[in-house]
Amino acid sequence: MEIFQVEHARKWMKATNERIQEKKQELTELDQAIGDGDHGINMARGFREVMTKLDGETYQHVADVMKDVAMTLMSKVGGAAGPLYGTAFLKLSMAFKGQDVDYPLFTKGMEDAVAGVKQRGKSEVGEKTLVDVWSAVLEKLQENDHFDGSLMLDTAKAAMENTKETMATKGRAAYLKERSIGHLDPGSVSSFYLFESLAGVIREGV
Amino acid sequence: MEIFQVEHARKWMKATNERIQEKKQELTELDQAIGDGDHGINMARGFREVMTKLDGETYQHVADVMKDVAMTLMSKVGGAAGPLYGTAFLKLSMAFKGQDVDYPLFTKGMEDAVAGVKQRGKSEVGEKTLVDVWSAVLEKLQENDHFDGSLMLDTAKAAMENTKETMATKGRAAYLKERSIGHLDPGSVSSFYLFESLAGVIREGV
Amino acid sequence: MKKIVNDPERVVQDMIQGLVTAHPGSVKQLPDTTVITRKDAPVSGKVGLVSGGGSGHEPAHAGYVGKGMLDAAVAGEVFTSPTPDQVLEAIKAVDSGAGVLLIIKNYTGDVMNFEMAAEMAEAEGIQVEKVVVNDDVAVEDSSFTSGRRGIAGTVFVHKIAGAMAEKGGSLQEVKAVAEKVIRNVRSMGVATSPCTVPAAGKPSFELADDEMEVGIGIHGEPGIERKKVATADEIAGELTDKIFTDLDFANSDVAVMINGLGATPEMELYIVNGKVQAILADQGMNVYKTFVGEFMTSLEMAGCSVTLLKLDNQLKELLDAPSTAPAFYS
Amino acid sequence: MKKIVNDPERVVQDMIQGLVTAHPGSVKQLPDTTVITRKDAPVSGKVGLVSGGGSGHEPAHAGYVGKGMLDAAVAGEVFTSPTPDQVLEAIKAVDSGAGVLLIIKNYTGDVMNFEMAAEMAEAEGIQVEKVVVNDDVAVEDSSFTSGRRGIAGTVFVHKIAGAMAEKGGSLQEVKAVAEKVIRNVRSMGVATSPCTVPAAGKPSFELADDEMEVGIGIHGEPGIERKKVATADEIAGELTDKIFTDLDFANSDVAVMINGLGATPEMELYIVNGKVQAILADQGMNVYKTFVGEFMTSLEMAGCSVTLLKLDNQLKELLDAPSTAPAFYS
Ligand SMILES: Nc1ncnc2c1ncn2[C@@H]1O[C@H](COP(=O)(O)OP(=O)(O)O)[C@@H](O)[C@H]1O
Ligand SMILES: Nc1ncnc2c1ncn2[C@@H]1O[C@H](COP(=O)(O)OP(=O)(O)O)[C@@H](O)[C@H]1O
Ligand SMILES: [Mg+2]
Ligand SMILES: [Mg+2]
Ligand SMILES: [Mg+2]
Ligand SMILES: [Mg+2]
Repeated sequence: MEIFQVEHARKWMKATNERIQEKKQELTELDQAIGDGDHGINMARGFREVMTKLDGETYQHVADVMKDVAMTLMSKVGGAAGPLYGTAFLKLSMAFKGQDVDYPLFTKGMEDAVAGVKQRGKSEVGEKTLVDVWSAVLEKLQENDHFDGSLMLDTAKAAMENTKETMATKGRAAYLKERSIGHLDPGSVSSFYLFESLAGVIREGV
Repeated sequence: MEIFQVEHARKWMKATNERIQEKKQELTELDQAIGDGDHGINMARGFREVMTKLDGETYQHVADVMKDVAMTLMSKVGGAAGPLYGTAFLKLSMAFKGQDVDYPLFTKGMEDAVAGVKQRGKSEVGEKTLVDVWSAVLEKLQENDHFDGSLMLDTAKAAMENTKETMATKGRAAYLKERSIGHLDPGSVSSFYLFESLAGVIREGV
Repeated sequence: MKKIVNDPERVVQDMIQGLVTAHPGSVKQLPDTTVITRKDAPVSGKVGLVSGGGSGHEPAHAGYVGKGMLDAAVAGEVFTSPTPDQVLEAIKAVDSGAGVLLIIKNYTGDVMNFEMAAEMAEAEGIQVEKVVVNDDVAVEDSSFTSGRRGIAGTVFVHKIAGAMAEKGGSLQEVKAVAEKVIRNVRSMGVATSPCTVPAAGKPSFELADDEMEVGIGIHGEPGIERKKVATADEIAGELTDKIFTDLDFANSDVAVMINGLGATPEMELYIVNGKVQAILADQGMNVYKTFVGEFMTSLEMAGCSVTLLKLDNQLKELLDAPSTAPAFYS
Repeated sequence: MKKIVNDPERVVQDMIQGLVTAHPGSVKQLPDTTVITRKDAPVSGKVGLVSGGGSGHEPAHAGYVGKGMLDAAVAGEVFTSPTPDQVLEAIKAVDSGAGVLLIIKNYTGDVMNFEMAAEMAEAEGIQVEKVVVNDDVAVEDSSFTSGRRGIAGTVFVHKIAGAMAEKGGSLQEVKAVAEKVIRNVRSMGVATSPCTVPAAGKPSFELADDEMEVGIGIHGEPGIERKKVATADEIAGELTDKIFTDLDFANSDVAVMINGLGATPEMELYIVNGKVQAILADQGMNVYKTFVGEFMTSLEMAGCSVTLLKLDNQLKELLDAPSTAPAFYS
């Protein structure tokens, strides 16, 4: 893949939605363990709405897809995940605006997205939140110079799994302090599905 | 036994209290099945108070014992059982007043007691209430001419067991209609313990 | 079932203590009794209103003691009618010479204990009248049985008779309006989980994971029919159907009460209310006022009851009259 | 856990429908939103008060919409903060030009969604201020984390800020008094059973038959410590101890709130209150007013929280001011 196109964006969202619907209960159970048990429900509702939205529209630019994804997630997910995912996609949309999305631009978009999420959530890497997964993926994108699906998948997976061993200091799991150790962070798991889906799109190429 | 004396009355109440305390949970469970699950608790509270009361008093006449039993049950049991048992003992006390309690007087007291309970509860024999046990015991007393512990025990037992097969038309179990069949009436079971205890006192003689 | 209590045998005393200290300005406990009265009882010249029953139905009955509602509430042990001596104390404490009305829920125990108290009070020269509330249409009203039970509709009797007494009605007038409410109020409930009497320590009945008990009483006594749990809409339909079969509400102005039995989230009560309102509108009834919340509970039982009261102008005015009772502010 | 609902995915919509039809004279729903406002919103010249959060805490937050309290409540999905577009609609609906105060409970999601709405509203030229309630002493207040949670104490913020707005306070004045309440209010809770998010269908956590969860949140999130169930007196002692460690209430006038989490019988809340009052009296505090009931619930969770608010003359006056909100009549 050279250019990340509208069709790629659609496939990305479609694959993500399928994964999220399939894993709705798993995400909810993870959130029950160290949060309030709504993460799967929220993400499933949000991505179902994303699909409805995208299916009814035609797009010229990836930026426009990202914008609709952002707005839909923002207004349908709620909780902590809604504004965070919403902000991420809004930043991608703003970075991509009116342009073809080549590797450097995609990476730039991800930089803005991660910065936006960190700012919105007042959070940093290592706090056992989805920032851990997004940051790890970004870092590899910055180190590399071309789309690499397998690398993205492995990176996201490792970062997601790593949240199990850390103690939460942000989000609802933070209230549990030491008791949060030993559980995966639900937002990191949903983010993993997002990047796993993107990795699939990248590997399939155009 | 020729004359039912103060010591007999005390032993009767002591034995009854022991049985009721022992069977508290059984009575409550019976009441849970077709009532509201408080009969054992109420009776246990009432007879515990009866013992406290009697232990602190000296009596000349059986009537005075019966009166204290009546007043204590009336003010400590509550629910349906409180006024019914209270009325029964009050009627016994009134019938016995100032006299030695021989067999005919005891029977007369029981006649008044049963009439009083029926009137208070607006109930008749066959409605699956404690009236069934009291009436059966009374009937045998009327047919006989001397205290007979074994007869009393058998009579009370049969009447109590018979409530299992009847349908309730009074008391809380009446709401269950057909569904009340197949369960013993809790008030009849507590009444059985009362007469079982009395039968024991009679058999032991003075 | 876990309970936040100290001693299962002392829950009523402890509760009364907590209640009186919560509302020290408006209610008081009669020393050495389980009677709660208005702080200013007896109110000179006013008919006294006394209600009560077993505990476990909170906020009933003490929550309805206040200006414009009850003068006294007598608390029995959990689900056990209070004893005559306690009721008598309440009567004596609220009688100002204008007489006392007893509002009794129709249970054998309650009726007997309150009646005995009334007899004693009359023997002491106090004028006493009584009304017996029997709004639960789940149970057939038959002359061969003790008749229908009194449940959440009782709260409307407290409110309306209380308003009548407050505005100076005579004992007969207060009794008459209480009886009018009783003639015009109907209720029915459903439970999805049982409750546990603290001193009993185990649930009053068992329900499978997919069952509900229709026509449930408020004492953990089993209902009249056990069936598969239904949706909120179906439950609203079944309860109102049963009520309409018993009393014709067509074209009436009605007050609605959606009462939670203890453990049901208010969210669910509102969902039931949504459907009840739709049904009433469909049938051309006009909802004058709606009450959603916990009014007559059954410890931590899950479930709800629906109460409908047919209103005329007099009842509307009395329903709207001010009340300062902690559990029925209007 | 059985639920009396129609469709687990539609509980919030159904609830709002039932709520609006229950109180048609005092509140309305903004079309196509989950926002409930005062019927007379925007109130000319008055600062608008908007609160809200996930659903499942009923009567919070819509039950506090009324004269003297909130102008609007925004309902999210169960335990999920509402989205910025919904909050924005609420802000726009209640702004009369005098500005709007957002009362937010301190959860990452709530803070982010309300902040985004505030940014959007400001972009549209509306003056918006916000306060974040964080009364739960169970959770440490650390600058490295998102800080303490907001729980039942929020209701006092609604009440007092609402009274200030009603009597004509400016946006800054209303915000200042809300912040004063936040500085002076502390809470802590305990749960004896979990709750079930309707769409999740299974309990949020599990507790053994003899366990309780101390420092429970109001979203079914686990508490801070699990231990053997204690007596009501011990629980009252532990919760107030933790509160006193966080804020010195010695010699203060205080308002007390004993809040049921959903399934706890009111009887138990009063039992807890009895001990709390005794403890406060022991420590020389003066209880000005007590509230016992369900104010900030967690679906059908069993348990309770204790909230203490230190009062000065201003706060007393505002606490006593009239409110017509269905869940906080005073
Ligand atoms: N301050 C934060 N910064 C970044 N991510 C966060 C923050 N707070 C929470 N999250 C992420 O959000 C996830 C929880 O999302 P969700 O359950 O939808 O929201 P809520 O906690 O409001 O119920 C967490 O697993 C975590 O990854
Ligand atoms: N009307 C009645 N007449 C005679 N006995 C009755 C009547 N109603 C109830 N009982 C008796 O009382 C018993 C129940 O007592 P109890 O459980 O203490 O009272 P409650 O039903 O008020 O909870 C029944 O089992 C029955 O024997
Ligand atoms: Mg969550
Ligand atoms: Mg009983
Ligand atoms: Mg009983
Ligand atoms: Mg949430």
